Amino acid sequence: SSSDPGASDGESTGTSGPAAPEVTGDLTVFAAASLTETFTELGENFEAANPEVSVTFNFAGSSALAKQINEGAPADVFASAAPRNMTETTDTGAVTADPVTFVTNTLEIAVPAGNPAGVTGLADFGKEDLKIGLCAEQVPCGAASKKVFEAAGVTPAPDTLEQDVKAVLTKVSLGEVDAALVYRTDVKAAGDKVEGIEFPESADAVNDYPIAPCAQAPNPQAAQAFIDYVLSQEGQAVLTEAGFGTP
Amino acid sequence: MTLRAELTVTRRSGFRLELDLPIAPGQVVALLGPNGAGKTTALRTLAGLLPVTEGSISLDDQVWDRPPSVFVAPEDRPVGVVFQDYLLFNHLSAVENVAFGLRARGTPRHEARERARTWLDTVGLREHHDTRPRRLSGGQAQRVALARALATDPGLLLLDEPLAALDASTRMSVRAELGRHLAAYPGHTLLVTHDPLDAMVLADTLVIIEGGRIVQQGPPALVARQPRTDYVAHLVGLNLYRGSAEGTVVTLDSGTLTVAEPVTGPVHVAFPPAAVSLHPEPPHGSPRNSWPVTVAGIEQHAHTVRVRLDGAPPVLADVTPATVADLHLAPGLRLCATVKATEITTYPS
Amino acid sequence: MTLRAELTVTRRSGFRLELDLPIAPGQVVALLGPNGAGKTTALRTLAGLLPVTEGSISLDDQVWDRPPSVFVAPEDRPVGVVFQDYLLFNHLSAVENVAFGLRARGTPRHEARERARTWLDTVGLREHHDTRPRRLSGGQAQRVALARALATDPGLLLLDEPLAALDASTRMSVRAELGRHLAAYPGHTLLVTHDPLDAMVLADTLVIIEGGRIVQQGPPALVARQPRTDYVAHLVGLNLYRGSAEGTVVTLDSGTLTVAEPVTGPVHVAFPPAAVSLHPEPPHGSPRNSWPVTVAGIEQHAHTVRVRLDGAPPVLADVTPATVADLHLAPGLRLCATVKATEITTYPS
Amino acid sequence: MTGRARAARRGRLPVVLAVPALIGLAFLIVPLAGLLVRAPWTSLGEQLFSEAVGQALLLSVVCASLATLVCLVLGVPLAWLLARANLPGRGVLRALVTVPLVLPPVVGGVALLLVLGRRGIIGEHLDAWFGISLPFTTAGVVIAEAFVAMPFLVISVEGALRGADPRFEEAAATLGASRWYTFRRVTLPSIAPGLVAGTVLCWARALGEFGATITFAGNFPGKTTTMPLAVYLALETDPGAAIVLSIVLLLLSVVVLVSLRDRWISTPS
Amino acid sequence: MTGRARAARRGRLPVVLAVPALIGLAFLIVPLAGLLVRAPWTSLGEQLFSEAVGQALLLSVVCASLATLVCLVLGVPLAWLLARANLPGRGVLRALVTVPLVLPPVVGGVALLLVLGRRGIIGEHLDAWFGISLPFTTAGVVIAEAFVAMPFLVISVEGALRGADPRFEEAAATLGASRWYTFRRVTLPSIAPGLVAGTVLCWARALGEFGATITFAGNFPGKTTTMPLAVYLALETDPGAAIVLSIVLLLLSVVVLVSLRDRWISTPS
Ligand SMILES: Nc1ncnc2c1ncn2[C@@H]1O[C@H](COP(=O)(O)OP(=O)(O)OP(=O)(O)O)[C@@H](O)[C@H]1O
Ligand SMILES: Nc1ncnc2c1ncn2[C@@H]1O[C@H](COP(=O)(O)OP(=O)(O)OP(=O)(O)O)[C@@H](O)[C@H]1O
Ligand SMILES: [Mg+2]
Ligand SMILES: [Mg+2]
Repeated sequence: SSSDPGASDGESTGTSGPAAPEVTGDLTVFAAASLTETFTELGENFEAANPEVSVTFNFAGSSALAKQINEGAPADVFASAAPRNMTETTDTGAVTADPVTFVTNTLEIAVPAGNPAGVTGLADFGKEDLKIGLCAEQVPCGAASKKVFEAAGVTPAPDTLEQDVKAVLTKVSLGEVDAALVYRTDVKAAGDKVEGIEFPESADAVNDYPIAPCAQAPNPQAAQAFIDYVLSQEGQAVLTEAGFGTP
Repeated sequence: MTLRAELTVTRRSGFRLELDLPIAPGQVVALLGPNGAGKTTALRTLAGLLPVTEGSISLDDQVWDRPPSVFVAPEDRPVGVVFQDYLLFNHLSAVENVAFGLRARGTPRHEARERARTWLDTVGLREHHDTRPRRLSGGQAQRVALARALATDPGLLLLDEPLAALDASTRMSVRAELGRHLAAYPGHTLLVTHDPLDAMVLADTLVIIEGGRIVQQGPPALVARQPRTDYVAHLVGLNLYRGSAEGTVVTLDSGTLTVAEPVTGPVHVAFPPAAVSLHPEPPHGSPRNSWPVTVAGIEQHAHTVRVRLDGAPPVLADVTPATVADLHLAPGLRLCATVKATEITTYPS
Repeated sequence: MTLRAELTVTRRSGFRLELDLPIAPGQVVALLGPNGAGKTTALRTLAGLLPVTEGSISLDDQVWDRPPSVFVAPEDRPVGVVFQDYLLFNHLSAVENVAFGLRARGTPRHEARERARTWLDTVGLREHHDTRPRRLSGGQAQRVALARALATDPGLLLLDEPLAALDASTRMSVRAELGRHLAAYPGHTLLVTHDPLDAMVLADTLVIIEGGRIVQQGPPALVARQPRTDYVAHLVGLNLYRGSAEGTVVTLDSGTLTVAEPVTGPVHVAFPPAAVSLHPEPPHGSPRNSWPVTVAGIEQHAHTVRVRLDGAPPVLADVTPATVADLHLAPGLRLCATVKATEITTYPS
Repeated sequence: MTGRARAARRGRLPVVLAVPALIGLAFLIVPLAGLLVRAPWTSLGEQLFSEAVGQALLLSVVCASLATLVCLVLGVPLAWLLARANLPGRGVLRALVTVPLVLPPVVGGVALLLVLGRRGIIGEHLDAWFGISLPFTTAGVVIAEAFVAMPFLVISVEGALRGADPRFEEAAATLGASRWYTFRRVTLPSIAPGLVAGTVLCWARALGEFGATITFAGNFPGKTTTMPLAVYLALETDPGAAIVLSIVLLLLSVVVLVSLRDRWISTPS
Repeated sequence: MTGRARAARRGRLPVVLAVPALIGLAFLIVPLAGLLVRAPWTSLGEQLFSEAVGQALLLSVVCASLATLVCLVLGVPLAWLLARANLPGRGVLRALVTVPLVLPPVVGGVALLLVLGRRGIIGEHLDAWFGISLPFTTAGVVIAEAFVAMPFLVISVEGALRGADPRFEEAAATLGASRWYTFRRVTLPSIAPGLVAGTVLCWARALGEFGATITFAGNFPGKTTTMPLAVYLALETDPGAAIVLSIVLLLLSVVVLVSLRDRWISTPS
């Protein structure tokens, strides 16, 4: 169980990282909702480093963002929580550059504080008498869950297949389910209401977060500069702090 | 089982009604008065749709309304109301409207409809049993409203101009029907009307209100004999008798009258004081009725003089002041009264 | 500018109205008939609220309704309607109700209200300008409805029992006011009423319908003289004259009459045929009016006989068959007709 | 021109009303047309006849109808209470009843969990005493939908009640009808159009409910996966399929509404 | 006992109505109470007075009110058309108008994008000819909210119109009032309670709108981030804060509804 709240936030005040000359104007970043906290911080840091730039975020579900970009939304950067949504945009040509994976995320078992059902590992997910929450297969965490269960040879008996991780997490934190599979980052964000249990099979299902500039980005220089910043050491530090893995 | 209403009602418009009205069981009280006098207000108060401001309403020892603490809800008062604007239920057919009160009081469906049908037949709507109120003519709708109020056999009947929309001949027959019903009816009745004939024929007592206050009350004959105001004199000018008819001859308690329309059995006969001619000598001519009378009293009203005459039957006559001078009318004078048969209205009682 | 209506309307209930009705400008036609005869249906058709099934309605050369192609919407017909159930706008005050038609036709707000106020004063509602209809008594509401219909000065006035809810004295004064207005009014008027007096006083032509069909029509005097059915005879039994009054004496076109109520100027006088007594010799007594007449015709109705009499003025008398035998009534017979002054109703015309 | 057509001419529309009405109509219908145009019609067949879709459709209709029933049973009396009874603080009550409309449905679901969940204020006892657990059950779906949809019914029925003429209820009272009899036989029939409108709103809202349902009842095929949930999941993987599913849902509701409403509603003549 | 209290006794409730009414009330209000009880009140202050929250609140109220205005202008005539005009296929039209209720809001947002987006059927031309682009603007928020909320207004106003007595409109016509004048001066005032109910539903629905807004207008703080979007984001990071934000939204709507409705609604006497 590795849920020790580091309690240390944006300590990375190391400004003026890479010499990104002459980045000015407005920068619009479409980012997955799960990046809300980290990207907000990255944005502030980026603005501090480039006083001429003003960063605006549009946080929403990756699939909604992909649709918006495909319909001609004025985005500069698209940071998706799953490669599939990124592919939607590259398929239509709304994103032409090759996407780069900037972070990864792995699964963890989440149990309510105190672990009332005494869950210890993936095997418990097969127990009928426990309330089990999983993500639906259609969403990335569900697809990843499927992989780890296959790897572990466990047939889960879920009571619900949620449409996003947050919905699962809500149920864990309210004690409605005894165990769920969610991302490490989510366990971290949920604070002391939820405990995380790591398990070895999680390595079999690593979720990549791709990022790319948009084809019709109004401000391509700033877009590239921002992507560079995210990929820079400083940017990665913020992301790892929140529980993300490095690619 | 007397209904007593001694009450004051104040409306937000500033209108104030003061009423002191006892109604004995079986009694029919007619409430008369000009528009806006407070007749409908009085009815609503008795029905429980408007709480009294002061005073009380009680039926025998059961108090219906006495501020500040007692109030019996309308549905718990045994009343039947004909509203001035009918308020028929638009989504129910005529029969269902009439059966409503019976059904609400627990009569089985079939029986309620049977009785409702009988009532509709009584008021002459045999062909409109299943018609919705919106598809009825004004007069038809009013008769449904009347049937609805009567069908539950309520202890207190409140009728707000129940015959106003009827045509002359329907009105005659419905009035007779209503009269028959009320005569056999043990409950209390309050009848609002603008038609003096309705009032005189149907009621035992007249109550005349103006501006929210009672200006006169009493039995029709007494009020007609001694009207306190010109308004009342004008309103209740009617000679009314009960008698027993045999062809065109009606035998009264004292005297007989010849009428135009042949009838048989107990009847009401009525004619206005203006229809009575007075002659020093019995004249020859068309009037079928002619009998000796003695002047008992003379009262001057706006432009006419009302003469009270004793005789068989006693009678009221309205004449002009010129006639008074011409015939030297004075109490004690003996005259001959004539009334044309065609002037006399008769209806079965 | 004659209004012509030759139409058939069929209602879903199976009721069928056939009407052939011309109304000349300035003419007032009274539509009479029993409940459910189709009076309201006729009015609604003329107002454009009910399309005709066959036939047409036209004002002069302007066609209002002729299936299958022509239909002028109600708002484009210059009509003014008093509905049997008033249909006042509940969210507007009395003044706003009356001003509604003027405002809708573009009269400036201030002027519209001014005229509405005048109209309300005319119908005796000076104190109720700002009252909402729900807070008016039945008779007050009806007068607002009348004022509302008259205020727009429409080319075709359609009045559905406009005086039915009024008390006797208000009715008298409103009727007189309405009569004055209609006399000076260049438009067409159709008046539905159950009161023969209203009809005879206000109308130039009577149209009597029964069961959706016209049973008789013509000028009041003519219809009264030669009623085709007992119903009509009963309905329009009224002697009606115009004349000029001076105190209690009214000078007619031929002859004079004495009335009870002193008036001055042009008046209507009316009394029922039943009020006329016939005598072989002039009798002495209370009747103030007595004049020689000659029998012109005799008609038997249900239980009475209507006698047409020539004289100054000519007059109708209802007598019993017994009188006919008694007086040996036959055309050409000379008699003396008497009418009591108190039997005669007068109203300014 | 027939009689009907002439009557229609009588009803010819004033431009100042017809123009915004038509714009409004276009505003609501054109986006639907857009969906229809862009839908991947080729994959329609297989989407439409898959067992999962049938299951979700059935569950949607059943749950929405049950939720509407619950709303009618509880909501109509509540509307009556708000419109007719002389309660103190009625304005605040009315506003509180409106509030679940404003609540983001997901938060509504959380609120339901807080109260009826396994550890919820009431749910705890339900679980301990009766062994009843509502989340993750079809009953939970009905409850979530009812919670979200009921305000629509209450507010529109209350509006209809306010607009109804209370004098007919008075007339019923003078005929000896109890409040309850009057309510059934006079009040309800006289507000029929408003009641139908409220019921339609309620049913449609329940049918489209997503956030509170997934939060409170979860998503398990055949048990709690209603059409909107299926649509959301499809949106993640195959937006085209999601559109097709939405269209199926739309068609279903159009069919139900057209067939039911014309039976219930007869224009007053 | 005062006159008022006596009148209240007249209005005493039949149990068979009062019991379900109270259950219904509890059903709607207890979950809200649950939210209140479990909300992390300690962090309330800082949440409440942050600039972002203020911005989102203001934007929510402004957009919801504008959307309601749009709905009134377009929806009331549309309701009138559906209720009064003799259109062929009116039943189908009515059902079509109801449909956006059933559409999952996100799909509604997609539909709006398909039509009004920069590449949309109409949006393309708007962009090319006038340089107008609606998505991702505050105007877009208003449009998305109006699209989702309008059916509520239309259906409930239509219900009210159906319930209104058309004879008053006839009376107005005989007084020479055009259809439009009649509509303004007679029809609308006579359905006031239904109109208010529809407006409240519409405003509340617009205020709580989330799915269509985030899809069509995006989530740009100060421009398109309304309270429900803020709540959604807060759910991602701090569920407690999300609840607090929801409560703020609720309080706001209660305050607005209580203050407005009591001014607009006077019980008919
Ligand atoms: N709901 C009300 N609120 C306030 N005042 C009212 C209300 N209804 C009637 N009034 C007023 O009270 C007075 C009496 O009205 P009421 O209806 O009792 O008269 P009415 O005698 O029935 O007259 P009518 O013969 O015209 O029916 C009138 O002046 C009227 O304006
Ligand atoms: N909306 C309607 N639909 C179908 N039939 C109707 C409708 N209104 C009235 N009728 C029927 O048409 C006939 C004529 O009704 P109408 O209202 O014209 O009578 P009326 O002469 O005005 O009678 P009243 O003196 O009672 O007002 C009646 O038999 C009535 O039942
Ligand atoms: Mg009255
Ligand atoms: Mg009529």
